[in-house]
Amino acid sequence: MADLATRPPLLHVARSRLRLRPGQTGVVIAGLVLLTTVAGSLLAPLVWPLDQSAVALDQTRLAPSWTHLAGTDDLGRDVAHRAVYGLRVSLLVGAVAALVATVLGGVVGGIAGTLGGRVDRILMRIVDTIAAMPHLLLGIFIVAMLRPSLGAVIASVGLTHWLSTARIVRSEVLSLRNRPFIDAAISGGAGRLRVLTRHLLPHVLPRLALATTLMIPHAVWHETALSFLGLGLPPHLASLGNMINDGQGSLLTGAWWASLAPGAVIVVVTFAIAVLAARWRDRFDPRVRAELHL
Amino acid sequence: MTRMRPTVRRFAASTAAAGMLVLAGCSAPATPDGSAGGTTLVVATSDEPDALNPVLNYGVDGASLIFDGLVSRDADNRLVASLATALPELSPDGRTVTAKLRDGVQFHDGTTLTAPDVVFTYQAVLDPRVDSTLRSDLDMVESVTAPDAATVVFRLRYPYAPFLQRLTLGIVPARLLSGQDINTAGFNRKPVGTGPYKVESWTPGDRLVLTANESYFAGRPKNNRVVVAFVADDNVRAQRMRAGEFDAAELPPKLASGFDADAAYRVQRVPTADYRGVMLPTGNPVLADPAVRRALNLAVDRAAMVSGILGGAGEPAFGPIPPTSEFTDASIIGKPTADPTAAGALLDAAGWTPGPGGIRVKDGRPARFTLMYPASDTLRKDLALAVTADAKKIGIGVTPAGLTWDAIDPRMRSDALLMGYGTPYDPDFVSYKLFSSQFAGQGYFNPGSYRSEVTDRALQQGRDQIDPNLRRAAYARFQKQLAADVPWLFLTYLRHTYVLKSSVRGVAPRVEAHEHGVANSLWWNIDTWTRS
Amino acid sequence: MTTTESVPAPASARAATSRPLLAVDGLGVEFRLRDARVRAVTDLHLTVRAGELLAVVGESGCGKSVLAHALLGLLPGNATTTGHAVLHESDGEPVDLITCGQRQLARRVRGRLVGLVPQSPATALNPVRTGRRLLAETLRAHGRDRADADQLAVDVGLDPADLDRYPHELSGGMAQRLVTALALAPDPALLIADEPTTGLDRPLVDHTLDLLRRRCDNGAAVVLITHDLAAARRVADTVAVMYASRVVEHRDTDELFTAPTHPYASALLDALPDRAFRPVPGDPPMLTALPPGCAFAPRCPHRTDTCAHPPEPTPVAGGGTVACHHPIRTGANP
Amino acid sequence: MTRSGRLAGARAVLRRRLLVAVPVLAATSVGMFALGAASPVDPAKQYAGAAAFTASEENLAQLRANWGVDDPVPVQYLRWIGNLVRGDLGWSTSRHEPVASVLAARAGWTLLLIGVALALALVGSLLLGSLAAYRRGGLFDRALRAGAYAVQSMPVFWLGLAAIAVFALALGWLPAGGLTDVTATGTSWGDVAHHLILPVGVLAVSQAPWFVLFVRDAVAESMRDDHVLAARARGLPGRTVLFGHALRTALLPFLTLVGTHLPELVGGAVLVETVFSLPGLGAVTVAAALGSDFPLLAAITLATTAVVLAANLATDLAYAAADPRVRLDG
Repeated sequence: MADLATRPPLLHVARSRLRLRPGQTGVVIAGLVLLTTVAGSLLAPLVWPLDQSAVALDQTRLAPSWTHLAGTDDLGRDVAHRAVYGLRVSLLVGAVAALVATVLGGVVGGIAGTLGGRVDRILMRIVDTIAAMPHLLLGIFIVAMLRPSLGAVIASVGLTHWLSTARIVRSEVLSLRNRPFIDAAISGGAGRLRVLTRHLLPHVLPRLALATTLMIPHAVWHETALSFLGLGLPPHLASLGNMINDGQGSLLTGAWWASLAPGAVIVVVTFAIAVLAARWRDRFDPRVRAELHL
Repeated sequence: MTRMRPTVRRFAASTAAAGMLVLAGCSAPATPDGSAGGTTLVVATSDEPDALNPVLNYGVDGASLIFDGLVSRDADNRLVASLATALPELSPDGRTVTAKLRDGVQFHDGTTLTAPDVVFTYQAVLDPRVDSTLRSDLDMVESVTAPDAATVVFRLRYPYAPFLQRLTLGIVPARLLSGQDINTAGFNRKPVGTGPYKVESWTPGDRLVLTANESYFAGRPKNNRVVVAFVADDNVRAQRMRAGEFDAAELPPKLASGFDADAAYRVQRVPTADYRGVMLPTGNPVLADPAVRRALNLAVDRAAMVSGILGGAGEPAFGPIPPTSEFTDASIIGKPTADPTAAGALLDAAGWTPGPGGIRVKDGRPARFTLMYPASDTLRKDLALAVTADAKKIGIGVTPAGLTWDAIDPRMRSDALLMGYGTPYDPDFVSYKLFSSQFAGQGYFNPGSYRSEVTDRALQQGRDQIDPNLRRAAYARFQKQLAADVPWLFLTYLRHTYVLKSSVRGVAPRVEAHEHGVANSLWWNIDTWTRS
Repeated sequence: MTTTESVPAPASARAATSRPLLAVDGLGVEFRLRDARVRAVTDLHLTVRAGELLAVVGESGCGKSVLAHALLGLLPGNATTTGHAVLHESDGEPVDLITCGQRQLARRVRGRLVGLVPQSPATALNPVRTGRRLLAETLRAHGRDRADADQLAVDVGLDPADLDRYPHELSGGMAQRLVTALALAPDPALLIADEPTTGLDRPLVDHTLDLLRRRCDNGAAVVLITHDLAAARRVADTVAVMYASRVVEHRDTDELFTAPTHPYASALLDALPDRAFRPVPGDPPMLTALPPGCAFAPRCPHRTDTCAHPPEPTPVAGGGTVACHHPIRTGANP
Repeated sequence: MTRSGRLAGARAVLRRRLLVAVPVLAATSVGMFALGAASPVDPAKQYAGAAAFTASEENLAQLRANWGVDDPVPVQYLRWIGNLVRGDLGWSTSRHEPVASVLAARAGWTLLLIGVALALALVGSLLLGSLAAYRRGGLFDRALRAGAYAVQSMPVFWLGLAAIAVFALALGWLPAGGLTDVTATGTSWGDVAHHLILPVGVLAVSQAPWFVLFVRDAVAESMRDDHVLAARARGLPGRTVLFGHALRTALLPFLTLVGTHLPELVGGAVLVETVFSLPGLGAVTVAAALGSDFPLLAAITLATTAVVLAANLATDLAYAAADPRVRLDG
């Protein structure tokens, strides 16, 4: 039993995921779409380099064609090309920000869960209160105080998105604390820090990895919203939010395509992640299994 | 009403006018609403003032609709008397200015304007406790006094040629403001002036509603109400213009051009003194080399910027004094298109040789610099990118950086910045502070620390001399020196673009300044506008 | 299954003469799970006559409750049903409960024709409604006066004042009586009572059983699903023993209790405290992995190679059926 | 439990929540002020605004002295929080008017937008979610779920742009922005309603997926609850079973979800107001952020937090009122 308990759950997850059944075509498509878009945008500098500050003032606002699959924008830049890089920029910012949030949430949740008692209560009250602050408003406040920049956007996402991670880690640590092998370690004379790093961390890490991954789309959204408001990345950078913001002006002059491609990229990637996450939840949600009333 | 066909509207208007005649003959004046002279005009702008108080920078160049200055400007931007009976006289030593006030001018609340009101207004600007940023513009004023109720005397510290141009500042009633904290006074939201319109209401972020001042000293406005709609978003403004909500709206050139083909609208592209350029700081090791600055000046394609970014609504710029000004010097005007060959030759001669990645190198230093632009300004972003692309063609690497003003602030000594300025009224106004070594490194005035004795002398002469011919000569020297030193890379003069309904009559565009909004826009004379 | 007509129902002494009310014919229920199929009811044949009290007995997990839900069309979406269960209403068309569709079931059948006393009353009551509101709602839905609620409460042995309490304020026994009252409110022709005596003390068990018996004596039919053999013996006319989704023996109560023919029925009786008090050896099979032949074979002392084939229900002398290759002969085991 | 007893319990919960919320809010305000103080932004320049370009150094120094921005940070904090407690929210440097009057002029419109959109999203999602759950796995259920996931993937500002492109520009049915017809002399409710259709619709649609999916799952699950099956077995009409029993019990956790989802809704409102140029808090928030207007931003953030906390408390109390099982001991 102890053996089973110490095995990281992610392994089970991975093993059972590989078996595919007919009803899972949607999942397969979503996975493939996600894989190609993400890999494509990450590898883009190798195959399709982009000069972020290039303009072509003689090719402005061309409708989609075979040379410009998604048309060109107000400054004659290829929308499809920039959308690929927009996703890349947004994903990188999202990933770093999600990592920051995870570390922050992990530390707070870990401290709350390990120390327990009053510290736990106070920390969780703070988490509850910050959860009541509208993410976007708090994010805007942080960006405004740090001045809009790449670092500010990452800080803005990181400082607003760590709450769920803190809660996950705390509850995980709390449940682990009651397991016999932790008791054994403590009675064996191991220090608190040692127990935390040697025994608790390996258990919590898989959950953290999953939480970080699922946070990336949220981080991308946050970045996109800030950029759209003109509070995010420098506006000449091809990020998805900047592109939609730029495209807003083109909409009225008839160049609807300028905001279509970046928006579609967000929708497709988020949708794919949502499909995967929903299936994931269905798989591991005990409620679904309880459907059989015998 | 707004969607009514012209013929129907004309019919309705003429019937109403006929009715008016009959009524006017036999009874007291009827309600003017709906009558021929009683239209409501709606104009839209993105720039909402912070406070409607001339002391706090509202409409300081006149044409503020609510206030009048001692003088104002006509359609050709020539000074004419306004609250003063005639253009004030400058004393022979150039240090005393006396203005006689017009008789019986009333504020909107019915009180009479007297000289102490004028004195109060100027003293409020000069009062250090008042957060007025105009103070530095009136630096030369030593004292303002009112020897009698109809006379105002300005005493200057030093002779200042264009001082009369500073007398456009709107006059506020002393009675309503004395003894108050002007910074936070309720007056700033609901002001009282002498101008053609009274403030009926102001909903911040939405609209300012003005009603005609029946007893305006220069004659009652030809319309009854003016609504200034504040619509920050260009696209929404264009959409609402299209929906017929506005009689006139300022729009970015590209959006305005969408109305060109429609006979129901008229697009006005108004010449301005509003220029955009790149400030090249001498504190940057690459930009300190005059050869690099001159090469950039040759390499930028101003014609492409005008057509590609401004949609044709602009002119190439080569100096800070607009072509419309009598002080402009034609000899500095260069080729509107790029000349990368000449630029390359300049760089070669100066020892900037092609290096790795297509970027030139001199003494191991790559030709790279950062070009900052205010992130919220799309036009400046576009221009910055165009400069970046042009510079790349001659082997100069530019890194654009979109920042907020307070992030730009500490970096202006060493990083290039896309700036915009310009006023058509007098060449001294902006240029003196922008290019005089006195102001080197002082805030936004001469952030690049440009220093040239020739320029300094020319600017000082332009300010000291009263004789227009001597001034013209001084400013010619000034412009030539700038063209040789290239402390700024002048790119374009904008044309402010407005869309009007074709039915609007009485519009008289005049050369506009960088700053324009409720005041000092195309509707500077809206009190004479009518609808056909 | 072609044997339907040939299988005689046990001739109950008490209800022998009345007409059949419900005829279940080859009923099968199967659940699709993500990685398995579960056969909860297999090839089930039963008849219930008006005035008859049929007890369905078996260990938990043998498919008793699924049978109840299947007859009311309340199975979840992943269930598939086969076969028929025809209800002969005294004045109206016969309805096939399995094939008639949700609309018919909702309009005609549930409550009015077939009532259900659900298992585990604690969860079967809407937590945010008082008993009175639930009763009133049910009475109204069936065109009865809401004032009848008090009488119904008295009938099931509940103090009418307790109707104003919320479910979480009721004891287990009170909740049990409330759900019984709710099922009786529409006065159904057939009442299915799923473990109605769980959690009740002895006098209340007797009270409830008497109540059910009285309904039968007044001409209604009752299917009592229970694992309480003593209760079944006390009130039932006939008893159906279920094992691993099948009815293995269906006979007159007295005959079954005196001479069980199926080895499982016999073993169940032996487990009674007033008999050998010997539990059935071994564990019941998982419904996901039923053996191809007789499901009881692995636990059966009489099994042979033929038990690898599924046994068909066959008539027993004296009425009723048994599904066994090696039934225990009457008198062979005195 | 008696009604008066429950009321007393509610009062106790209220007191305990306030005892916790006030110090935590105070701590949050310290954090926000520290961030503001550490910010490299010069408030004097913020105050001068565009005029800072032509203002001299002494000019700015005077502005600094006028606003006391050179005092030590704790002094400034105490002054700020003291004023806050006394109801003086400070002076907005980006709007050049008291923060309180900015909030007073604009909060109403934002609340209206959020309130109507929330009501719409709730009613719509309860209806659609329940229907989907009733015919679980059916065509409607599948279409609704796919639609919900798709809408969930669309950034609200993109949805807003699409709505403008279709309904305002292509079809010309509805205004693209603003709150009232500009020539209108007053605020006519019909006019406002006409202008709010698109923004409210977009906000409601963008927020609805969470609610729809939750209701659908909760009701679907609740349809399998013993007591709902029992209600069906009693022969109650489908509508009664769905809305009176299945939805009723699924609603209870839904209340909590609405409470926790409010911050999300506020963020959505900021974006929608920006897209449709509504004169609510969203537009000033963005302008304040661009102008690093600390007093206004801090006030808006703290005020919305307080409102959300209050709303959470209200939903918890509503939960307790709706569910007789919940005891209000905190």
